[in-house]
Amino acid sequence: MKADEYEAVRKILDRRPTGSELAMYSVMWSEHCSYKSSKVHLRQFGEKTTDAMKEHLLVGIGENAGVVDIGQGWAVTFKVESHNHPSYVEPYQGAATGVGGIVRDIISMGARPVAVMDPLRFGALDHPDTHRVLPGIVAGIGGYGNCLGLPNIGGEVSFDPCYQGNPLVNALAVGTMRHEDIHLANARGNGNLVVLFGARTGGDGIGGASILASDTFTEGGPTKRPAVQVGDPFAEKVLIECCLDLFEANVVQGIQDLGAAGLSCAFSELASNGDGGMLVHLDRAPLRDSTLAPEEILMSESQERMMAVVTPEDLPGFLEITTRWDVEATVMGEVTETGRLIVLWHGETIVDVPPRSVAHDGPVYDRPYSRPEWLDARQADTPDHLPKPATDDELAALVKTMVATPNLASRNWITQQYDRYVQGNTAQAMPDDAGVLRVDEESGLGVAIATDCNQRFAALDPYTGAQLALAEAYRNVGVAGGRPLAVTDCLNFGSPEDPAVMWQFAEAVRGLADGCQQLGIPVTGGNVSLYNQTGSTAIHPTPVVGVLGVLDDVARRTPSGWRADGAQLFLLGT
Amino acid sequence: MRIGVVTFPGSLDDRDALRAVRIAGGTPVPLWHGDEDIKNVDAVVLPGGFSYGDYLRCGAIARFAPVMRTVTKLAGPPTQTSPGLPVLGICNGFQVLTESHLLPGALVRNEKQQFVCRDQKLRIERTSTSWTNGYGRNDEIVIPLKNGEGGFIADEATLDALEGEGQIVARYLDGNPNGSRRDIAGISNVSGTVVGLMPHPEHATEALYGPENGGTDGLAFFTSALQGVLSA
Amino acid sequence: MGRVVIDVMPKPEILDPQGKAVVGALARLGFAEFAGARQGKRFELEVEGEVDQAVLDRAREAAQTLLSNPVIEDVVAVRAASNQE
Amino acid sequence: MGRVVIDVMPKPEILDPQGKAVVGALARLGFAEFAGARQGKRFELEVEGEVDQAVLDRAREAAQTLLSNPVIEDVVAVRAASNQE
Ligand SMILES: Nc1ncnc2c1ncn2[C@@H]1O[C@H](COP(=O)(O)OP(=O)(O)O)[C@@H](O)[C@H]1O
Repeated sequence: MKADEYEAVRKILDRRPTGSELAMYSVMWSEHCSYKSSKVHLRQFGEKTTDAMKEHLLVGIGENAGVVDIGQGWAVTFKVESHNHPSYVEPYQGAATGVGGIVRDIISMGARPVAVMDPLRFGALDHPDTHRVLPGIVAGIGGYGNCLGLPNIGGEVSFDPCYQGNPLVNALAVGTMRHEDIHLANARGNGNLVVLFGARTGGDGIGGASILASDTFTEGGPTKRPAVQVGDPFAEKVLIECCLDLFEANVVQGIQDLGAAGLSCAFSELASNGDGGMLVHLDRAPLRDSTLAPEEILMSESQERMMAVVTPEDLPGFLEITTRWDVEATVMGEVTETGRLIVLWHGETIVDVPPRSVAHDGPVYDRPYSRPEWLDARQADTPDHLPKPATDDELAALVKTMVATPNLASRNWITQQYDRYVQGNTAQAMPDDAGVLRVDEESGLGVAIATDCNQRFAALDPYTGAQLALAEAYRNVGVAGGRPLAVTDCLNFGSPEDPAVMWQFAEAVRGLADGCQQLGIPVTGGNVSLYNQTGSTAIHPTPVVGVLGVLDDVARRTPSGWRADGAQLFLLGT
Repeated sequence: MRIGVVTFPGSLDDRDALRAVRIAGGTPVPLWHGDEDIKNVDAVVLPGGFSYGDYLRCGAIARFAPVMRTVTKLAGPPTQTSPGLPVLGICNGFQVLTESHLLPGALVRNEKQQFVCRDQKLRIERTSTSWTNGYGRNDEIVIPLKNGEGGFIADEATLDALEGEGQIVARYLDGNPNGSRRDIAGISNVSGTVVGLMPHPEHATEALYGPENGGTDGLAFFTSALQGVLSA
Repeated sequence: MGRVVIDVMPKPEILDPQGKAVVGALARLGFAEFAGARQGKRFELEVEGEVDQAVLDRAREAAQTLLSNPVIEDVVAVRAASNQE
Repeated sequence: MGRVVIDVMPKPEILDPQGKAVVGALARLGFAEFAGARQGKRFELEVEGEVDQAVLDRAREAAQTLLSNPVIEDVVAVRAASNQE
């Protein structure tokens, strides 16, 4: 935490923050959780969304994931998120827990997760670092997603040296629900109970918030903290089924997944989205490691946990369901009207803050940005000077060369490690342009989803590049037979402290927001991943865009490729 | 005909198997791993998935579930009064059956050490089972295969016995996907009531949602069970 | 608190695809001197108090019923963990 | 012919879902006295000739580069197999 941020905390509290308060503010005000560098630009997604564009929007930006009305009483939620850095450190587990995290966002909306997709970027295929990370990342996405029973219906793989040392692992999840099943992350109703359920809390993911490493924890000297998190997909699968039973029994008032910033995030977001007060006993949290200090418990990012707000009358019913699924559940405290988030540790108050100040009123930076001078040279470097094939043989040779390049070759080695059949609703997956899923078995109502981004276009011109990504995903949904309805995006960029990168970011957001306005479909949620760079070299701007469309009957979807001999080929467009 | 489908914690294809039973014209009955009561069903499907995460060995923990006590008892060798409960174990269900010793051998990690999902061609070699009597002998079908630990192994004597007794129900064609001994995709007990199969017939019961060139090739596993007879 | 170590290995006569993969990978990394490899499992179980014969007997029972599959695996050791472990 | 045994265990501070599943299953089977369990790997590598220090050094190298993932696992033993093993 920076000095001025610390001062801001002091001002909010009008005193010195406690160690636990400092822990909460520092993780919640991190770039990852507070979007402090990107917020000023992301606002355009809301501002440029007209009422007409909101027609199908049931839940917009600001919740765990957006929700779209697809008709007949059905709703779909979808969102893409990054897990880039953890996947570089430990490819298998990093990618696996990336899938786990985005799936919990989908559950927390009240939906049954029904599919995943995985846009990936790697360095050059023949680079040793790619050999280290690629197999593990693919195995991790497959290992976790397959074990959850989620068909993998698409994604992207692209190789470019700019990703050496910075592979991108973006994971998209989709869920379906009836309109009345939509749940939100808020803690309402004085006296309602705050229940933590799922896996036990361990020391995972604490290293991220380094401020605390030195001073606060010296006495008693806890112990080694894990460098990486290991996912437990079985625990998550059980958690999914358990949550669906809880929703069906109607015993959940509000619900939040635990992801980045763990309990700090869940407490403060639930409280600030609700009536504004909460009192919890942190010492009640079931631990995997009994040496954890309260600060660590607040910051732990242990996977496979959820938090629900439950009325006292519903608690027995709630616990009956968690017991049936063998899921541990603990009443941590209750919703209050005090307007304060109060955390007790063995009876002693260790946190007493206005929850909004933690969850929503973090710092906002309007970082300087400017168009980099080198861009002119890059744009001037057109392909015109490259030799063109002059003869048929040269053309044939060129085609052969091209189909064998990593960026065009078959993705089968990867996609055959993913289950695309589970759940029995996949009408289209790899290698089609868009994944197509049946949502309603009776009517055949379904959705098509595509994710796209050509980072080389974005590197040449981030504004147009972002629009091209949107247009490509939109077309891919369209050609599959879907009517595009909504957009999610994962904005992968270098350091926001570099004005050139910040300019790329600003331009890409502006391009995407303008493009959405022209196409008339809203951004419903997404994720920003910054600091993807090695030394001073940033990755190409990589605004991955996912578009979701609806098909009234998936039987009428259009696969890619031709099926019958003698078909005629038409080229449409310009 | 009432066909039960067991849900273990970590089962994935349970809902698909229930759907396949319904499409075949049977009455699907969900069964719960924690109940010994199997609700008077006429046959049981142990579905695919990762029961208990498959962390120890695939199917090893599920084998001890209360529901398996009943299934193991009823599916055991035929007696004067009962021909034995028909049981189909698909993928993880096959693993549960070998762990329960209702079928011989075991399933181990794929030779290439990777999960594999693909449309798999099979030859149906035994049709005198509760689950394959609707196929013709040596019928070739395409159904999805998706497993990480699908390599069937047993010692040579057991493999020879399986061949000798005609207990090999299906073999892989056009390439062995997982290193299974003798290309074995599925086996049965001697009487043909209990069948274990690595690939997934329940994912090839509706034209739009199965393999591109297979369509509904898997449906006959479920219609076979409804016949309730073993045509030799 | 005591700890029991249980070692489970694939039976020698059973093909061990993981072991095979390990040999292949070792050879590619230049460890060609290891001509054969087998991969099994090692469990550590914790008990309150000391690891006496009764505990070891129970652990052996657990090893044989749950922790190994006798069709393809052998329980090769059930023993108290030594202090260094 | 000699044999080297290599034991690899998940680091104590790392979540071990396998061990968790094993404890749960043990408890359901009535082995409640085993309150904790961790599941690791045991490798046996074969070499021509004797297992001397040089072989053990190479085996340790293999253990650390290929047979374990140092981010989440520890190599807890590298030793010559005893005769009974
Ligand atoms: N690139 C983006 N485009 C659109 N919405 C975004 C983007 N990044 C973040 N958001 C939205 O901002 C909101 C705040 O994100 P939040 O849910 O706190 O993130 P996380 O799920 O990573 O904790 C979410 O609704 C999210 O969908």
